[in-house]
Amino acid sequence: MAVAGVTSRTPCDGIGHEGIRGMGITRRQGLLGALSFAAPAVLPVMADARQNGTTLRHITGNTVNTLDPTMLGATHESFGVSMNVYDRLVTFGRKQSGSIWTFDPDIITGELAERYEISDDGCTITLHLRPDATWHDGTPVTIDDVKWSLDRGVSARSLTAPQFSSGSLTSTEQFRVAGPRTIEILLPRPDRLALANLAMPYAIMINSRLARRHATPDDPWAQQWMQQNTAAGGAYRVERFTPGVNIILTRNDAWGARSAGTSPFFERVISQTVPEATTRASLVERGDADIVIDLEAYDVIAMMARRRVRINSVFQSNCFTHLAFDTQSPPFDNVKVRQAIASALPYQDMFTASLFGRGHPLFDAGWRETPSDISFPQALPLATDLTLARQLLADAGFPDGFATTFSYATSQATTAEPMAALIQEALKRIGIRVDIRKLPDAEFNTLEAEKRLPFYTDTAAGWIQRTYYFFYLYFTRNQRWNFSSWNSPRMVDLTGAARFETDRARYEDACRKMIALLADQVPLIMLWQPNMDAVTSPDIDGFTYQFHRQIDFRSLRRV
Amino acid sequence: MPSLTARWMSPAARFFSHSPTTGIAAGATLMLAFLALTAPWISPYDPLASDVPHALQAPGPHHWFGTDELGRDVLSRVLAAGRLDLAIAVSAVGLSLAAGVTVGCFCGYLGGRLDRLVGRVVDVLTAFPLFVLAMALVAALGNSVENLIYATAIINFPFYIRVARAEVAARRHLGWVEAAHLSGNSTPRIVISFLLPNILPTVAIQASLNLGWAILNAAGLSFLGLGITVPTPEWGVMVANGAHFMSSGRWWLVLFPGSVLMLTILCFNLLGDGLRDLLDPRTRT
Amino acid sequence: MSMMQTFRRRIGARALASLPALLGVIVFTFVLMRVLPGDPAVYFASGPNAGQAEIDGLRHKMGLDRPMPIQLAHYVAGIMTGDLGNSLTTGQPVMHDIQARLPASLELTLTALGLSLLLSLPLGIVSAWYANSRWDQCIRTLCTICFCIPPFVSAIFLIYVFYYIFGLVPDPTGRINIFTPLPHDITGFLLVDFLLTGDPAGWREAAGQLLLPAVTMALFVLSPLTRMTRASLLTVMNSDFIRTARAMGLPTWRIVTVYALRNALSPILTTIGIVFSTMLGANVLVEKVFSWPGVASYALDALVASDYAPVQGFILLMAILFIMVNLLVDILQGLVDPRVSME
Amino acid sequence: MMRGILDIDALNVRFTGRNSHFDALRGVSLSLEQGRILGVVGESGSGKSVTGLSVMGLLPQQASITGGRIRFRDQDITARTPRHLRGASIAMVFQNPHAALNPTRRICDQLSDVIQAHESLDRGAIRQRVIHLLESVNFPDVSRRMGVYPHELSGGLCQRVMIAMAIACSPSVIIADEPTTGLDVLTQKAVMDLLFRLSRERAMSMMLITHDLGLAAQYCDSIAVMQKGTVVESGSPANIFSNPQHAYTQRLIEACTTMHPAQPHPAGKTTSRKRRPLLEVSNLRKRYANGHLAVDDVSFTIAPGESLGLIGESGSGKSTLSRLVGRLLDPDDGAISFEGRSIGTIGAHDFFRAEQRPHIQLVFQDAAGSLNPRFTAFDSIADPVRRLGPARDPGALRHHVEKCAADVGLAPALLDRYPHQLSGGQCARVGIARAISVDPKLLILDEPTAALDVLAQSEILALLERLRREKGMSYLFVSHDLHIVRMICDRMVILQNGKIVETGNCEEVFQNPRAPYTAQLLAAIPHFRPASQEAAAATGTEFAGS
Repeated sequence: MAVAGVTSRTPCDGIGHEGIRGMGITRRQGLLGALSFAAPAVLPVMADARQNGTTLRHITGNTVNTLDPTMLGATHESFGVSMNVYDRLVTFGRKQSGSIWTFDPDIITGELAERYEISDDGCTITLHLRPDATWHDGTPVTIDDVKWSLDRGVSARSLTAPQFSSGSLTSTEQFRVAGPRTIEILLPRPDRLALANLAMPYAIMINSRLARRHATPDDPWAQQWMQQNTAAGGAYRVERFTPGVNIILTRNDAWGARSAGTSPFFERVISQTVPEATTRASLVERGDADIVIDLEAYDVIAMMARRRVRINSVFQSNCFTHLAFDTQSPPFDNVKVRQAIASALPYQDMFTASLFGRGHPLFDAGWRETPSDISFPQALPLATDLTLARQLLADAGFPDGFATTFSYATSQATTAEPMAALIQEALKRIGIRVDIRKLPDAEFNTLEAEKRLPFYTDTAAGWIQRTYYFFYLYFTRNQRWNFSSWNSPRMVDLTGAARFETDRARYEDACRKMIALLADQVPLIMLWQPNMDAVTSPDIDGFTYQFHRQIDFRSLRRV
Repeated sequence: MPSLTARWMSPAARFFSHSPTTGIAAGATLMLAFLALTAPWISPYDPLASDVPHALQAPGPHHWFGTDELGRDVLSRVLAAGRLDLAIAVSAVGLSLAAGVTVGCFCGYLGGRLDRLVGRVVDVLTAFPLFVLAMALVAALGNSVENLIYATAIINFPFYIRVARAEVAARRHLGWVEAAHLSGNSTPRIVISFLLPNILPTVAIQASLNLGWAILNAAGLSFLGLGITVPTPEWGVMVANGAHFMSSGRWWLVLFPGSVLMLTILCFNLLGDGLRDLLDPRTRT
Repeated sequence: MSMMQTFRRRIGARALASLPALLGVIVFTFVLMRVLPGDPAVYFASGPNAGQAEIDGLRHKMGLDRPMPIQLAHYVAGIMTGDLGNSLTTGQPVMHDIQARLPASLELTLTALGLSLLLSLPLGIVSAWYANSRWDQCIRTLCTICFCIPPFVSAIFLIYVFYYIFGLVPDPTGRINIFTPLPHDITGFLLVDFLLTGDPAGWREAAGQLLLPAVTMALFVLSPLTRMTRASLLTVMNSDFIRTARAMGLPTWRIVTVYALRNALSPILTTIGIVFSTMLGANVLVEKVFSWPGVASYALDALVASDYAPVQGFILLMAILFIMVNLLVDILQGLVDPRVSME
Repeated sequence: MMRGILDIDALNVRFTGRNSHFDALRGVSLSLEQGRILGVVGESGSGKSVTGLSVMGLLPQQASITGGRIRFRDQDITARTPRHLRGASIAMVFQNPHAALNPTRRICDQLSDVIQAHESLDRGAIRQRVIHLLESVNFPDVSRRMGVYPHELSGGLCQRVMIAMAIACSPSVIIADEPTTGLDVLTQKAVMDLLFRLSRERAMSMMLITHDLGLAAQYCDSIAVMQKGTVVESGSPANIFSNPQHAYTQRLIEACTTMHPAQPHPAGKTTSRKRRPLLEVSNLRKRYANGHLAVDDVSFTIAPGESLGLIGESGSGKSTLSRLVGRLLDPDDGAISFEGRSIGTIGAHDFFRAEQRPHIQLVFQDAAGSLNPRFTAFDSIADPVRRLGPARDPGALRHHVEKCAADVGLAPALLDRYPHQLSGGQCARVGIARAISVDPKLLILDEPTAALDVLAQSEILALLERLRREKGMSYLFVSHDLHIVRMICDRMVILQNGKIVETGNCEEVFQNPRAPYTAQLLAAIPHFRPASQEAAAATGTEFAGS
């Protein structure tokens, strides 16, 4: 079985990793540093008596803005909540490396579906529902609900339809009820992304009878109603939802009781918005919060030294931070200019200054011509060589350099600012004058989408780690996620060939060529994969890094 | 009765002697201005030069104020930032002062329909929550130094109109203004060479208080990520960024720029108070 | 009474006179939001495969494809019917969001103002009574220093010391501990609602949460209020009628309270009005740091996201509040100073 | 020295600045006897008010008593005047009654406050006392108007309330500090008569502080003349007038007799009404935006070289009229013609370029306030020359300005000073020099001496008289003081509520006033006659009643 991963940036943002973080203030603030020395000594003063063992308090800088993850503009956090509140037909497995759990992109198991089969020609996926699944209101899940949910995905004006199309799921005819608990998904071609798409946050299964009661002629798919209400059957139900402030979830015991189910540990989950990163750090360190996943690197380092919390660090394997060029306009349409810049950057300094080394570098690879494996993102052979850089720049026809701008979004300032300063300084050495622009997120996203930024940094995350798909999404076609607007016929050929290639060796060969081409042409410079640092109370166990980079409360437990 | 004593002292002597705080503030302001002007020559290092291997060093003999996360010398950056911050404050306040006072003077003097119209516009401007307006303006114009100046100037503008208008309206029926008419002065001339010099001291108080406020405003915007872009050193940005490193004990990154920022605002405020005292010893505030 | 009538007419005239200002605010805000860079449709439709169709769809839904004057007309018409549009960041009608969040901002601002007045009035009186003494110098310097600390710095510092180090106050995560049951929503002001529902524990809880943010804001406005109290009192105390009162042998406390303070109140009231309006707008920073679910942080989030409707709604709300506060100040001025109502 | 009810003995008061000090009083000794009225006379800054404040213990912070003693009855109150004495035993009446009353408190409450501060009475008794007090100061319609606020009352009524407060607790001493300053002529007299009557009726001692020697002579039993912080002379009014010892007193008396002549002043006047009028004002009307009709159908003419006096109390419209004629205000109706040409139609804002501008100049009431604080005396005088006069090079300009200064008796050394460095009289001279620097044909004088001390006043009047003779200017002389007008003017116009009530030759009006209002004004003039003073003091009846 070959499954192609749909990679996805979260819909709401152009910044991937950060989500709509621009709204949050992500800076650690403080005044008298001297006092900070005294802090650890007097730290555990107050324990919150009200916090009991089966309630989880989650703190985040961002907000849940809708309960319907398919809504245009849904935030990152909304996906996180929907993963816990709704069921999808299938889900990814998880694996453990050391003490850290991560999702396993190679294993897809049933969630609301008990099991699934893929036909030999790869064109039919048959899914069988769990017999004892119920919705939150206690009514049984029917196959009509599933059909309606899938139809809604391809029909309603939402984020689901474009997502589904990448898995060749485009029309309602493709979803066929084949029995009281069986549905067939018919594909025109054996698309490696189809099944994985059904594990995405967009592929929620909806209590159609409940939802349809709130549908109107203008809004046949009850999209309006579902923003504030749920028609779900997942592990948690929404107890209280105050947009922008908090959301409280309670455990759905029926979910754990169904066949082969395991009940989540926490009876109640409180997810609260605290925009100030400093406060989030203080809360978790003082034991007032159980889990935080969006802290700044310097806070994490300070916390590591104090050893009062448990820090689950894992580099985000499906994510990369990069420098993108506008390859359609001068001077960056000239490959030598891009190569020159790639040779001039102080990668290690940038990595140290931006992330304090908390991540996985994607520069200084050992290979020169061909990568040894096809995992992606992987380190590329980029290294600092000023002589070479000057030579390349001269060859490109810019012996005296040129002037350009370097942009980043406000929400990324903490990591992008040191990087920008170093880039400006480094490029000045080879004669390129860089003007730094910090743009509000909305403006940055607009300019990025309209391909009007000559040189900028951003972070991208794909929901499924498939080498082919990363190249297909990020380096081909004139679309939003081709950050560099790169138009390389060779890359188009390679990805086109790889998409439906079933022979493993030939697929891997194509992937190697794509990686080598990227390393040579540098339409964008991949820098590193930042860490996710999930900071929890010492007694919280079971944190799993998920492809959607939010918390799966179902796997957490207090020990 | 205070006028009795007032008459016995020269204004300058009173200025420096009526309160030692004013004298100190004046001295400190001059010192700050001097440091800002000579910053490029007295800075020990290039404020923009990074030295990542020597990042985050505590204050010591080589770097008196320590180094930041890119290994830049904090002292040099504080000095360079002072230059920029004072320039921002002075030009923003200068701009709004020039424009506001001109408009305010003519409105106050002429009165009538124009005055009412301008009064309305001022009402509209002051009905805005100022900080949010500044945020919106910087967001709309883009966060460059010039735009920060424009935004600060625009939100200060109505206050100068108000002050100038009130001051002029209070004087327009005074004998010497009527006398100026009798002497054959045209209206613009009366406004510019008679009224303007007389209301300037009052405006100067407002300006000196505003200078501090402008710097505070820039710092607040920087905190929200709408301030000056890196790597240009600016106090507000330095405080906001430096605060990151507090929890890990890198206090020098926030302490030095923070103290200088506060000190500067304090000086401007004390100076404004001093000016006010000088002009009206009865209503010191 | 005819005096009451003139009074009422005055208020009516003031309210009427502020209408053009209100209209100006609406138009100005509308235009300002439209010149903001960043296309909200692009921002919100930036899904993985969201193409031009999705962007255009959203743009149409938001009415951004129509000409500006028509958009403005729609907007104004909406305001008339109490419709301020929908927020894209929270997915709620702006009116609903503001209704939900305004009490939080008002409660914080009013508490801060109250705290500040509790401090600044006595300080100002002491300062004026012992003008130019060492006490006076100390108070003035202290106030000036408070004014010089950016509120975000003092907020973080207060949290650091009182929450992180000493744990004296509850965690700075909003209006109430998440585990405390909320009172029935009567006024939206937690302190009031807890009182009405007779829940002293809840009241203490809410007051504890309110303390630090209120103190942060109170410190920031301490300076203007104290200064104005001092200046105004000083002016009054130098005036002839205070000398008369002293010459007539009136007791000191009576001179301070009945004669001096009452007459000094007028400029102090004006300052309170200005300070209140400023606080409502300037508490963006404080609300942000304390995760306070108020309108200012709401507007900031929306601004960064180019979400027009909430920002417009917020500014409109501020303008209305500003006008109302001015009216209130006017009324109070008339009450404290009989000369005002006679104009 | 005789022991009186209040004795001030060799009192020294010093004002201390940070780097300087100034002795306001140097060895002042005064004695106030039971039931008598002591006049303390002197120019502003002579220390007479400081003396009063010292007694009350109300000296400003920066002032302190550095020597001497104040004794009330047998009690030494030098260091501090106990609160139970203030108001109860020694009361004070201040100038400017509007400012001296609490604007936000009803007058009955203010009176109650005073009574409450010293006596424990129940509400009803206090109310009774308040009503009684107000009645005794002839406050009209007491029961209805006792609840009003000070701003709803005229200055005269406010001063009555002030006096009622002063006598509320039946003090034995009243210190009246310039009680009539800022009041109209008619009110002035009424207030002084009231104080005099109360003092006599209640056998209160009174210290009357005034700059007006004539006033003091009229009402006081004895007079002390102060100059620069010392008492230069004291005695009975008759003695002082008949036999002044000190040079300063002599000058005061001289000025006083000029100002209050028993006989018509034989000023050399030239009445020339043969030629066509220089200025002709007809049916002038001006209504302000607030609806107040300030000038109502006023017509008069001024012949070349003639001096016309414009008399009226404050609010009678005389200042408005002078500004209309001076083309600083636009009339609503009526015509102004100058040398036969209409100038009323030229807008005030455009009149600066009219050819008549140099010919019509104005001298303002508040001499110091009419000078730009940022201009030196030289600049002030030179400004109209630069704008209106023929072009002159700097040397010629300097020469011209110095000549104007010499004309008004201003020393050339003073030309480089700023207004705050000049005395009131000097400021007035600069103001006059500025007006005459462009050789106007018509000079409008808007109470040019109202803000000046007696001595300066008489000097300025003499100067104006001389200038008119020398330069042949016409005067429109605005004043509330009949005597001054009589000295300067040929004819006078009497204005009441914006309307002319009487016009005529000065002497005729004086001898035979036709309008009752004019007669009232004439009666209110402080009529100082040293000879008759003794009799008045002895009987104490002549001035009783108001």
